[in-house]
Amino acid sequence: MVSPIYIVAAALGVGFAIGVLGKLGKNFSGILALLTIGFMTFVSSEWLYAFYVGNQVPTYIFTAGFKPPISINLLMGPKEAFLTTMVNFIGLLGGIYLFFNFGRKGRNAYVVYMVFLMSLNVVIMTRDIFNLFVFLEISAIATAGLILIERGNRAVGAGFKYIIATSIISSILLIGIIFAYFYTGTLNIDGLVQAHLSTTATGGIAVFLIMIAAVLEMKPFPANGWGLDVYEGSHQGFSAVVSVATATASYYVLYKLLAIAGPVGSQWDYYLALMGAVTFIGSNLLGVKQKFARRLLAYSSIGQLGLLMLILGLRKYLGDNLDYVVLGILITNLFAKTGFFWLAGIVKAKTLKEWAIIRRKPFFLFLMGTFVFALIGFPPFPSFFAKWTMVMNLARQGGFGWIAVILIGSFLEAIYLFRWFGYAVKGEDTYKYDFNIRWHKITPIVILVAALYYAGYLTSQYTELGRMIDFIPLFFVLVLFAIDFLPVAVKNTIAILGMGTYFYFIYPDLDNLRLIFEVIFMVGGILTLIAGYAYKGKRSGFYPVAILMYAGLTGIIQAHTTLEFFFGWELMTAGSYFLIIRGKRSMPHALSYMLFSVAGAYAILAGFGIANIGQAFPSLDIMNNIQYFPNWAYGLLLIGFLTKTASVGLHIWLPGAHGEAESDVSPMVSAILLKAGVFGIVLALIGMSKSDFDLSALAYTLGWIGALTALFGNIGAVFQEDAKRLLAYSSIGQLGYIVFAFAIMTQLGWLTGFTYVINHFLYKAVLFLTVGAIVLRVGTHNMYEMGGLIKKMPWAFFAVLIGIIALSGVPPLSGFTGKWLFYNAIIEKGWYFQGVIAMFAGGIAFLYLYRLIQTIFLGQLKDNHRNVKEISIWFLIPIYTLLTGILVFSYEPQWVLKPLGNMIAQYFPNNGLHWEGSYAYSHLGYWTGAGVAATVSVVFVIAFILLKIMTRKAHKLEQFDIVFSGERPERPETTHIAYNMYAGFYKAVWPLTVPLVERFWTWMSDLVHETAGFVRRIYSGNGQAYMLHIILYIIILYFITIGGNI
Amino acid sequence: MEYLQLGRISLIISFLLIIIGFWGILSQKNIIKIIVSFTILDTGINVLIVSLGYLKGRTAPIIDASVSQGPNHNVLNAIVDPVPQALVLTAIVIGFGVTALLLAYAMKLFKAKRTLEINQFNDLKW
Amino acid sequence: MVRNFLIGLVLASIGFIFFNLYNTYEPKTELNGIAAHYAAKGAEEIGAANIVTAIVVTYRGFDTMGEVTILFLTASIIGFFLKLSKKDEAKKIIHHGTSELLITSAQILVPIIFLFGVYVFMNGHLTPGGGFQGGAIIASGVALLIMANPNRQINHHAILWIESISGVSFVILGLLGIFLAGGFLDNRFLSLGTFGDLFSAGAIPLIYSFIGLKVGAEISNILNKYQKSQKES
Amino acid sequence: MALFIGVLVLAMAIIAILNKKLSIAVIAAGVVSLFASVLYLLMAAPDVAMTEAAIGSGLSTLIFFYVLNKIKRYNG
Repeated sequence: MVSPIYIVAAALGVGFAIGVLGKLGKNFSGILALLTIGFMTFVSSEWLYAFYVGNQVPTYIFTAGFKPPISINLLMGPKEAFLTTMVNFIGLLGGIYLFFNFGRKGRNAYVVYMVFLMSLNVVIMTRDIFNLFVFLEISAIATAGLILIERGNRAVGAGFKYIIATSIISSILLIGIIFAYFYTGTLNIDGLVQAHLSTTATGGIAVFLIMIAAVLEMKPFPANGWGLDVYEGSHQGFSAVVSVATATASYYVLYKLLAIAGPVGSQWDYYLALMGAVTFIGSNLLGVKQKFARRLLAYSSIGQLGLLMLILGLRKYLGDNLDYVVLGILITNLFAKTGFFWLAGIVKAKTLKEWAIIRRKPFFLFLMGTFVFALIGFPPFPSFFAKWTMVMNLARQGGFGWIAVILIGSFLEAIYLFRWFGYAVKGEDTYKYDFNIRWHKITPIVILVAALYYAGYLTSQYTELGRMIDFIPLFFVLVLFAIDFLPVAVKNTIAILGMGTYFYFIYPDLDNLRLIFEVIFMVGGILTLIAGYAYKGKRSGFYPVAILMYAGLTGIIQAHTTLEFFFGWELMTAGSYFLIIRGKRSMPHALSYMLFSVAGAYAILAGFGIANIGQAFPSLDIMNNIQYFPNWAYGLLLIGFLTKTASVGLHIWLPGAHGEAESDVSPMVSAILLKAGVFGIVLALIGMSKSDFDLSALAYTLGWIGALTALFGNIGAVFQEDAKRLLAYSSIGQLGYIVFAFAIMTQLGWLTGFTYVINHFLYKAVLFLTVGAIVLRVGTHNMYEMGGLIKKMPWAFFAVLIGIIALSGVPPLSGFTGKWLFYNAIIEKGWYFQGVIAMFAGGIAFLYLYRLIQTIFLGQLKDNHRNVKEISIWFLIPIYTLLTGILVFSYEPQWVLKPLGNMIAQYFPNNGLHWEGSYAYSHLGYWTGAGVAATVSVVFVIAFILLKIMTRKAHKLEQFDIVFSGERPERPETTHIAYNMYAGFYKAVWPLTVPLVERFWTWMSDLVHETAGFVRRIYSGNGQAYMLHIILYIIILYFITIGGNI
Repeated sequence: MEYLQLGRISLIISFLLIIIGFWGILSQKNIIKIIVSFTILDTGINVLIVSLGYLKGRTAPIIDASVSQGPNHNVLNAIVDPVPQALVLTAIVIGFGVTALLLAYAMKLFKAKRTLEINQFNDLKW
Repeated sequence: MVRNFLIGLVLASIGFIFFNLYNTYEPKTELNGIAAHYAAKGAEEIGAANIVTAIVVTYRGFDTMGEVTILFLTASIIGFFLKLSKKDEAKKIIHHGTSELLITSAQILVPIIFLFGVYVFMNGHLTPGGGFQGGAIIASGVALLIMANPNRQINHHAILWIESISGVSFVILGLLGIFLAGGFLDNRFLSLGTFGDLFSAGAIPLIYSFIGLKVGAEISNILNKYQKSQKES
Repeated sequence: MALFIGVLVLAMAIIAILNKKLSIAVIAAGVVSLFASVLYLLMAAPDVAMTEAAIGSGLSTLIFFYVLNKIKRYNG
């Protein structure tokens, strides 16, 4: 082992020597400096490895040959080894990234950079408080110098503000140190800890001054204008290093000094948590209003610092897991934030909107996506596991308020990061300038991304639960990324084969409940993928994200533990987000989808946290046995799942997201994806049915939510001109029925629910596939721009016809099965009022379903559609396969319903259906699928024949066989019968359709933006004002913590 | 006359110097004046450190004949606390470094905008 | 107005904090903690009469290394801050004739000042003063030189070499402490000698000399940079 | 003695802050350092006194004047 003192000796020795050696050339100095940083990295990582292997004990390094407190000593323990390795590693990559930027400033810049990194190492390792002060000063001075590798006045201003602010902070620290020395006679941190300074009144002030200085180094909101300016104003390559390496060191300083303030659970813990929370929420809130990329990164960095401070303050709750949580957050921030800053340095786009240029080079988009998802805490990145562990521990210890704080702050961060990412993926790219790739700049970023994925895998292996997570589907996703250059047919085949094989291997292990959903997810997925053959070219990026969604879906099915479930849930969210944003005008809808999903996921996370209280092992079965706050736990879980099923109030993302998606994506995200929410609701309701607590109020509320969703969804669908949006609203309504049915919590209710689940999957897939295929042919979503397509697309017509019959619930198709069961269940349960609403909603469904046939297929063929062909065969194959499913389910429902009933009987043994052959009996009556179908078919055939006979003499009209009045309307489409078809009806029901909900969410969003816009005015840009903030912060905190009690 | 002890007086002086330093930092608009205020703040802190290490009636921490061989003297009772003095040496040098850097910044700032008013340098805000 | 009131409030609050500190202040009557150890054992362990020097060079030598680093950093940073263009470099500073008196006295005084500086840091372990003071004195000499003739080219290379070699030697002496004695910057790898001699206290005179040279070179360097920056227009 | 120096130091510090003329402010700050070093001597800290006198009041003030001179040159 190389003693860490050689880090110092090497950096200084080489640094001093470069003064003379530097005459050999600038690049020589640079390479020498890089080699030295490499040596530093080697030393620290060697220690880290020794600790990792496990045969190393923490080692003190004594200087001057005396034991502390006589002399200064350094400590190399596992934490120090990890942090120094990270600092040096980032520093090394940063050195490569900035190599030529430094070069322009002459050889001194290399030396300053090297010494800067060395000082951070010492700051991390030292156990002497004055030594800490000295090396903090070194790092501050070096930073103030390196800020100026960026040209321009902004950097100079930022550097000046930085140095005056840090001077004030270090003055405060110095006063604290000298008083601490005065009272204890030692400068050694361990000695100060033992002296219990804060127990005495006077020592309390010294501790206060030391702690507040350490806190101010963490740039707490709102005394952090200077920090923001540094991140924004200096060269992005260097901002990254300051943002992560300095921040890491500052965190550790706070960690070390917190021991002086008192043991775990002392007052200072609480203050830290409070300041961290204010910073975390405050800076993320202000980030929401930010338009400029660099400044936004600055806000995000400071938010992360606040989070670290908050976590440290919550160490009482986290116990032994503190280090794990910090490690997860820190390592994500280290890699992702650094990479993001460096990416910003390459792309050079100023505003967020200008980042649209990044997708000219898709690989860069991949990098950015990785960073965004890592920062927000999506799997498989370390922050995901850290956040999970944190919430679980907080919930177990009763820190519910802190959970809320952390989740709200994270949500605010998600808002701006996803908005930014949305601009990058889909924003208008009308900018003239481009960005160029230089290898020495891109290589460090790629290394960081690789490290990020690997760190994610490694972090997961460190939790007992994470080790169970199946990474095979994710690996498959990565493979698909790697082969993205292949043509679409090849990738489609590989994707289908992959899913099929996976399904083949896992389905024997599933119980019936899971099998139903797994079949919907995987078989449905394969069927919709078949439609992909209709696409030409490469379809870049489609397959990895589609498979990512399916990986998540199968993940939630296969989950045995809550963590696995949540892991799958988040993967599915990420994948579906990417699928949705692929649509042409999807950017805002994808954003709102993502935000609702993230909020929903946080609700689920909190729900799992509460469910986990008092449990020995967090398997998924704990949902059946929630012991504390069951209403909260189930309520939060249900809210989370309801965001995915787009229940009323949480539905506003759905119409746009589904409507604007690509033709074969709409069925994926509608027919298939929505069922994930249903699966969650089913799991929660199973738990509620088994609970010892009385949870009927929750179920009752859920029932109402379902009924209202059915009503509002269907009313919304009526007034759509866009065929796909119509179907999307219809999905909201149908999901409302499903939620309602499950909320009934009886065997019949659940049978209804499952019938609807299967039905909705079948007909919504058929309808979306068909409409999507038609849209591909005619090039518009608007129904009034279609018409008369029946002749051109008879196969499509038949599919839509069957689909809407099944959907509307009229005999003879399976929709009727559902309706019959539904009314039985409602009557049995006695929820008449809700039942009436649902029935009314069912009536409304006819209004819009009729239009699908009437407007698209009947009427006049449009001029420009004269040459359209039948929809693609690749769409027809899955459509007709699904149609077969509908017919089978309609004529032989008992094939499915009987086993379903048996399965549900596990949970609700009473009052099920009673089967005799194909006759089903409830206590209200009986019904037979085949019988009804046969009867109706006979009636239909008779009616059809009669009609044919009666209209024998009908005269066939050609398309232009009409009389023009000689007037030409301004907007011809307004004369179309389908245009604004239900205008009259609208007058009657508008209060129900006025998007009150949307108005509410708009109001919320405006509120957030305006608050942010108002608060951020404190950052006036005046360095003096920033100093005033710092001093005011100190004073206010003094009065809070110590006040007059002296 | 306990309140007129050297240690107490210089403690008060140091506190007042620090407060004057903060006053200048917060109230002066001119960057040079702000830097001057910083040097006063630094001086105040240095005086504070030394006065905390002062023990009444003792000599400098240099062990010469008068200290070690004095009549009933042992070194422990003869010299003032040497540690704060060592710390102040470091603090002074650090202060000098920071001042030099601040002044270099002041020159850069002046070159950028031909003014030394601190409120003119607010390109970065919000 | 609001601003002034706020500042007044802030200052009053700082005053209040200090008042609390003052109120609880009890002057020390005894050396405690590490100070007691240094006073009692310092001379014997380190061999330096000046306890402050013993602390600065050995006990807390690591801090001192940081201190030297700070000066070094400042000089380096100012180096690339105030870098002149080639054109400006060639310019002369217009000055209104330095008086003969100053030039002459500089010529006489500077060598004496240098000698004094060397004396101060060589005797740091015996008398007040040491590397920093000596270095500052040497730098003052350089300042006097520059002032006497603003256009005088100080031998930049000499400064560079002194700076570099003394810095590296300082680090090497520190490392010798690891190999030959108890740890980094331990002065006891040379004999402690007779207490009170010039060549005593182990490596302290050596280390302090290098520190003095280094500090003198760094500060001269900084002054030189500032002087040169006057050329720029 | 200490009291006298203390009053002088504070008076100089206030002059340094209040005086409009930059050169006077800088000199006053230098004098503050100088008196402080006398104070150090009184408090039995000759090492500190030497350092403060050489660096704090000497070299710092010199650098201040370089900058002031530069600024005057621009303005003049």
